[in-house]
Amino acid sequence: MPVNEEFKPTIVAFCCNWCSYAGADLSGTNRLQYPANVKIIRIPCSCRLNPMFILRAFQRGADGVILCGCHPGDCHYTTGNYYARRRMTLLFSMLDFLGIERERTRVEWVSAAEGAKFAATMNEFSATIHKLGPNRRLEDLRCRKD
Amino acid sequence: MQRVGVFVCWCGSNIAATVDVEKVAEVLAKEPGVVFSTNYQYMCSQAGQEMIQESIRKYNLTGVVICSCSPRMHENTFRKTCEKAGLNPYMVEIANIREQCSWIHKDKDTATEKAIILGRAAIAKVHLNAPLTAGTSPVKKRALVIGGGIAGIQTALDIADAGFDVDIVEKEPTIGGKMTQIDKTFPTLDCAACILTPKMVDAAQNERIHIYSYSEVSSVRGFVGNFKVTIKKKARFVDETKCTGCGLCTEKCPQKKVPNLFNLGLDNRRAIYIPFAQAVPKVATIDADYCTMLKSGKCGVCSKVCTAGAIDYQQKDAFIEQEYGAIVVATGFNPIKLDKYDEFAYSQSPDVVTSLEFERLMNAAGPTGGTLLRPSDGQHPHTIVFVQCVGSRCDDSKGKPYCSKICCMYTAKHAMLCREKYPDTDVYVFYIDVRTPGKNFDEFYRRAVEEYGVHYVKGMVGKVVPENGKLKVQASDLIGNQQLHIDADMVVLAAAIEPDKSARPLATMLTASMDTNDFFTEAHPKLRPVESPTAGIFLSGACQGPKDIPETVAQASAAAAKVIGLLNKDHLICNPCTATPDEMMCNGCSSCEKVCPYGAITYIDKEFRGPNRTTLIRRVAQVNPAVCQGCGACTVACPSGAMDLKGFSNKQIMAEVDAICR
Amino acid sequence: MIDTIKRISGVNPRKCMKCGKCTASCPAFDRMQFHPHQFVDMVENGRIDELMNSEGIDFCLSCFACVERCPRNVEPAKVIEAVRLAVIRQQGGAHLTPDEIPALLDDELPQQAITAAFRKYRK
Amino acid sequence: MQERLKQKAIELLQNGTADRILGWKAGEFFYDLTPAVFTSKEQIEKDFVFNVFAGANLSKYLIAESRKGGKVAAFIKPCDSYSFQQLLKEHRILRDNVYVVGVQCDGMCDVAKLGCEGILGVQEDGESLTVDTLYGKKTVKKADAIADRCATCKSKKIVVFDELIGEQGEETEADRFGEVAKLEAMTPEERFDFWRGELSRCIRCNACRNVCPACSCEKCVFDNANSGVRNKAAADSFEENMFHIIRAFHVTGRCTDCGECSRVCPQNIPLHLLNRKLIKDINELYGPYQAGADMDTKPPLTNFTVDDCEPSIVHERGGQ
Amino acid sequence: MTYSYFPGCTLKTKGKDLDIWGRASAEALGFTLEELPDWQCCGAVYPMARDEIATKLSSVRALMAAGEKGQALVTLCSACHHVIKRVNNDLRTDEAIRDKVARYLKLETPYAGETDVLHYLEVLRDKIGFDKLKEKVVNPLTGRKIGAYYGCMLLRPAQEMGFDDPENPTILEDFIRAIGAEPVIYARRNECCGGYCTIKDKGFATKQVDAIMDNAKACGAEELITACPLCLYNLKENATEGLPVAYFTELLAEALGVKEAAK
Repeated sequence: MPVNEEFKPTIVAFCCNWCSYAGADLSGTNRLQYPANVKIIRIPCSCRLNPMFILRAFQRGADGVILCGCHPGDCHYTTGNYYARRRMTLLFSMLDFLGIERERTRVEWVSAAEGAKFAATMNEFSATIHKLGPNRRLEDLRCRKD
Repeated sequence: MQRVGVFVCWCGSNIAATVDVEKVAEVLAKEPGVVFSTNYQYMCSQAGQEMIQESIRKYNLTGVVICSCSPRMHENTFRKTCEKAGLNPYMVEIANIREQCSWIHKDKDTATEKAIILGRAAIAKVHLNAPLTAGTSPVKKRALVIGGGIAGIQTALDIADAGFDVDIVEKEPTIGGKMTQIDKTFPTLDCAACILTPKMVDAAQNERIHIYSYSEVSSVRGFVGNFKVTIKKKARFVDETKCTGCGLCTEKCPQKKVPNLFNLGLDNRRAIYIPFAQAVPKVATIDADYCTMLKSGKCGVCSKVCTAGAIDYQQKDAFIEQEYGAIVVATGFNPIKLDKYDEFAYSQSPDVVTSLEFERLMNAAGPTGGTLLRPSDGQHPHTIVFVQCVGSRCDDSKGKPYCSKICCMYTAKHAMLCREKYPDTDVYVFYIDVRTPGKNFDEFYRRAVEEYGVHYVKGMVGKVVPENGKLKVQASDLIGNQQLHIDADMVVLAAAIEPDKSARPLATMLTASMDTNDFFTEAHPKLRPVESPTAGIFLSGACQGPKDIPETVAQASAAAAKVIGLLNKDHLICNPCTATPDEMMCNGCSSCEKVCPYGAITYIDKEFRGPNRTTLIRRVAQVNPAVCQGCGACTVACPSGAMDLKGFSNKQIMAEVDAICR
Repeated sequence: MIDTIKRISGVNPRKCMKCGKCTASCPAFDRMQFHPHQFVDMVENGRIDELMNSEGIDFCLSCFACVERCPRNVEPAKVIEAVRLAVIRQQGGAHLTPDEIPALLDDELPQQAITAAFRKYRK
Repeated sequence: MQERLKQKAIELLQNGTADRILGWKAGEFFYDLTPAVFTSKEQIEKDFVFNVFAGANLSKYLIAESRKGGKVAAFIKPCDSYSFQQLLKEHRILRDNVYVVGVQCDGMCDVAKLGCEGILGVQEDGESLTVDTLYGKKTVKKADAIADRCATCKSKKIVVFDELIGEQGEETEADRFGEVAKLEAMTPEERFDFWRGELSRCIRCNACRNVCPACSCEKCVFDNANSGVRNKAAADSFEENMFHIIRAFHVTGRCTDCGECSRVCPQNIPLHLLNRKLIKDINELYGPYQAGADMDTKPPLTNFTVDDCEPSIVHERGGQ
Repeated sequence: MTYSYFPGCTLKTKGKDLDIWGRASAEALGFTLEELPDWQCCGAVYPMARDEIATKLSSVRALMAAGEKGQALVTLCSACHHVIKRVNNDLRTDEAIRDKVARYLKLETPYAGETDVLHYLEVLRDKIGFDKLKEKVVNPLTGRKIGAYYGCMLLRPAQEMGFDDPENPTILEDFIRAIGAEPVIYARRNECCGGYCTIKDKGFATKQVDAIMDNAKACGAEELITACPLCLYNLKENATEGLPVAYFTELLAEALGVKEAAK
């Protein structure tokens, strides 16, 4: 990537349908801004997020992936986010273990009432990814380029 | 390959002002499989919908992508539109280019570019959509109402009236709620008990209504039409079926020093009690915290005097399982605690009271028999100061951010009643704003000022100093630009109201969402005000937000109407986006079963053909689509990827990922 | 000037809901021409000059009753302090000179009072 | 030991306990033992082998063998028994059709650690090994040749069996996580370089997957057109990582840490470290859990507590 | 336990009784107040303006000096406590102020409010415990009806001071109970005494003090205690007909028997 070209990270936000997608809608309704490079994919519940989807996103060029779901205890399906929480913890830990920047992945609980939190989270996450620069390591892991 | 039609909505200027809708339609037209792409001012309008339908017929569309507002707004609208044109409703995908694009971006190029990507993702997904047909599930024709205040009672009566069985679960020993403690109601000044107690009796006598008093909901499973609820009947140490409500025990009990919570601790009752004369059910309850028999095993007076033999010291909490088609939440409100606002000296002087305490002091059944007397010395007060907005309308760090809505009116009522009954009293009301929207409300307030001579002062009280039997009130009069110093006999605080503490754990059980103040959120603030976003959960009364009695009753009946509409159906259309296992790949490992919150997954041993005419018996998962709610937990728990979710399949989500990251 | 006041005070006057609890709490009410809620309102509406020239802006006792009791967390005391500072900085307008001090002192007066007086009344 | 096993195998066939025996026979090289099914006394006498190179985990084969009708007897070492029980827990093996002969194990050897070339044969002789090479005989201490995974063996206990040959063992106190901890202590850059060095050697032979008892899906996601990650051979570098990451994640909470993946890797990639990292995390974050140790404990990924740590712990727990 | 101690200007001169008996009692209670070397006056008034940096520096120096010793900073004078606690809070929460201070003081690592600021009373309540204090009392002040006068500085703004409930504080009452006397609760104990105006407008100060005294008397107080030299001066000098006023440390020393021993 040429240094002079402005880096526009690609960020995929998986949002559960009941809380976080509604929270994202609310931040829109309240006209709270966050960067356009955040694109939301609606899933029924945070527990629907297969780790493979995250890897796929990185494979296809995402620079950051964030999962937003209902707050623990408030899952529309009662327990989904608890499973998601464990799964994501272990996945993030493993990516960290492989030397992938741990800031590239994140989980945030956003309720349907937290439009402001959604926007703030996305601004913050986007800034973090911007600081990290493009995601290279996952791609570089195998091929020695030096 | 699907034949996809793309419809880009302007939403007037809501989208079109920041997204170049024409360009979006143009670019998306070039996506693979797109045979038609257009834009229009209001896709959700009659004309817009007709345009979609025409295009489906004309271009033989097999998939439709609508770039518009959030799917939470109009996904159903557009699904129905397409269904009428012969397209399976699940062949429709929405790209959310309003809430998640035009409304959050200012730069038109950026927003347009993003809208195109969101459109692409939807197109990529719709290519992998499959027509889905919803199944049905039966509806249990019984409703549960949680909370037996005026809201719960009204809802239950209306539902029962329509011919359905209703259970009311009330945590107190009697139904009636806060309204039982209120003396008179605004703006008519009729007696609260006179209009409430007949309704309580109606509820008790209605053969379709069953009241679980002194009970709580302890667990909720299931889903709309098929809730399975466990109700905990707390031990009241009195056999309800035997107790006649004669009240002898409540007179003979030697433990006399129990704060009477019905009168907010302004007087005492016995350890065995009936909250008030018109209680429903009129059954005694033993307060285990104070009963000497329960605490030390010595006494037993109530048991001796009870001719019905109703006292049962061995009684234990009982658990009842019941099935319901719908659940109504009517958990109501409470005034907040005032220890954070001691500039008003609430904890320092008994003559500083809350408005609800003032109701009891005015009430004929209250601690003073209806004569207004100061709690400190039993003297008749001559100067009374009312303070509005105590803990309401605050910065988050200082109290509740919302207006409690009912205080302006009940304070006008209190002030008016004081002046009417005791013309020798001086009454001051310190207000920030007087808020009286409602039928005959402002007229009522004006009467308090004009006819009854209540001193309304625009300003606030800063400090109350109890001294020599007086309450020295220091306040501002903003219109008169002066600081007032009033020697008052009583100060009445209009405490903010907040949702009952039982609401939060209940919301978790019901998976019904709440706002940051613990009020239940409605499915739509304007169009679906009595439904929770969780299907089958309805909201009645102040659990949804501060409300006065007429509004509560109106909402209670509205919730009942919604419940009746639901219970009238024999079957509910299920969500067709359910999990579905690929039997060929299923390992039968039980991982999916373990994470399913609905018990929708079972296993069967199934015979499969192997190579060379052999057969193989394998254990494979089965999903009951009527029970599956489509969360997708199983799909990720499945190690082999045999489990997939219709409507949100692995391939569909990955196609969206690919389109976004492209 | 409005912006200066807002900046150095860190107060957003728009948070005020005009309840008057600050003024109701103020012990120095009688000594001030304008009262705490008016300070907030006048800053919001640009009546800074009037404020700066008013009686008693140096009389705020910094007791923080208005700050503590404001339901909206507006912190009127900070506005008053900012206006007072603006006066001192702009006009060099000290309310107290060292010459005046000895006349005011008695034997028991704590140093604190003098230090405070200097801090509050001059620059 | 080999003779006792042979005798037992013959006995089980003859007394009708089983009609097939799952054991080992020599592969291409004598130290390259591979699983084999025997149906007759003659076959057993001729081919059955058991020695310090019988590392192969037989449990996975029982998924298919237990469904073939009739009864199969299998020799199961302690670490195999964990895999066996894990597969039972997942309803993969039909227990009724298997007769399990637990075999005491004192650790298997790694031929590379003998430090000899031109090896013709090895004799086990108590605590030492006599290696017969092209260049003569040599004696090696068994302890020096023990395979890495056996040096940090988690348990000598056979958790499920119908009968035992040798002694029942106990869970050990061995520290399996030393290497993982060493990696954890590195900076992300160092870890990244480490893994880049290791994973860049992968040739995608699928040996790790094929040998893994947890990787026993009816159809592997990498072979499944609908999974979205199907690939026979890696099309790009990224898919290579995906393969190992996804594989490690798929076996999370199910991997018994038998170490077969690393044993069979022709490129000597320490794949087991990925699994061990996850096991370590699970133990630390959700309480000790050993896959296959029992039939009842809920696997960590299909379980939760309401006060589980948040994923942000990965950022917060510090370290490098 | 040893704490860094910031006496402040007044405690070295007019407010000696607050200081002397505070230190003596500390020894009796088993903690040491180690006076900061070269402390400078805190300024007596907290500079509220966000662009006032220089006036905050002396507090920062004191805070850093305590921090270097790894000790919490204890104060006795209400005004010092108020100023230092709030400056510390500024440095903890306001990045702009933190950076400016670092530039003024040429700090390599900015000071970010790491030092704990404790009032002497907080040490008694949270570190020693009033129960423990009660055990050490040798001359319980039985039968004395004492009103606590809090004033403004200790309590407000509560969000920053975190000292006690600003409208219904109990720490001094608990203290009074611990030394064996009977606390008298009166509403004006947290109302301003007008001390800052005592130089400018004696009449005003008198009006404030009289209201406080009247309220305390009406509620049955026979004497008052305070932690603020200026309040003490004001309550004593400007009251029309006042109650006796003492520093709380004086009574503490009396109850602990320290005062007697000193005689």
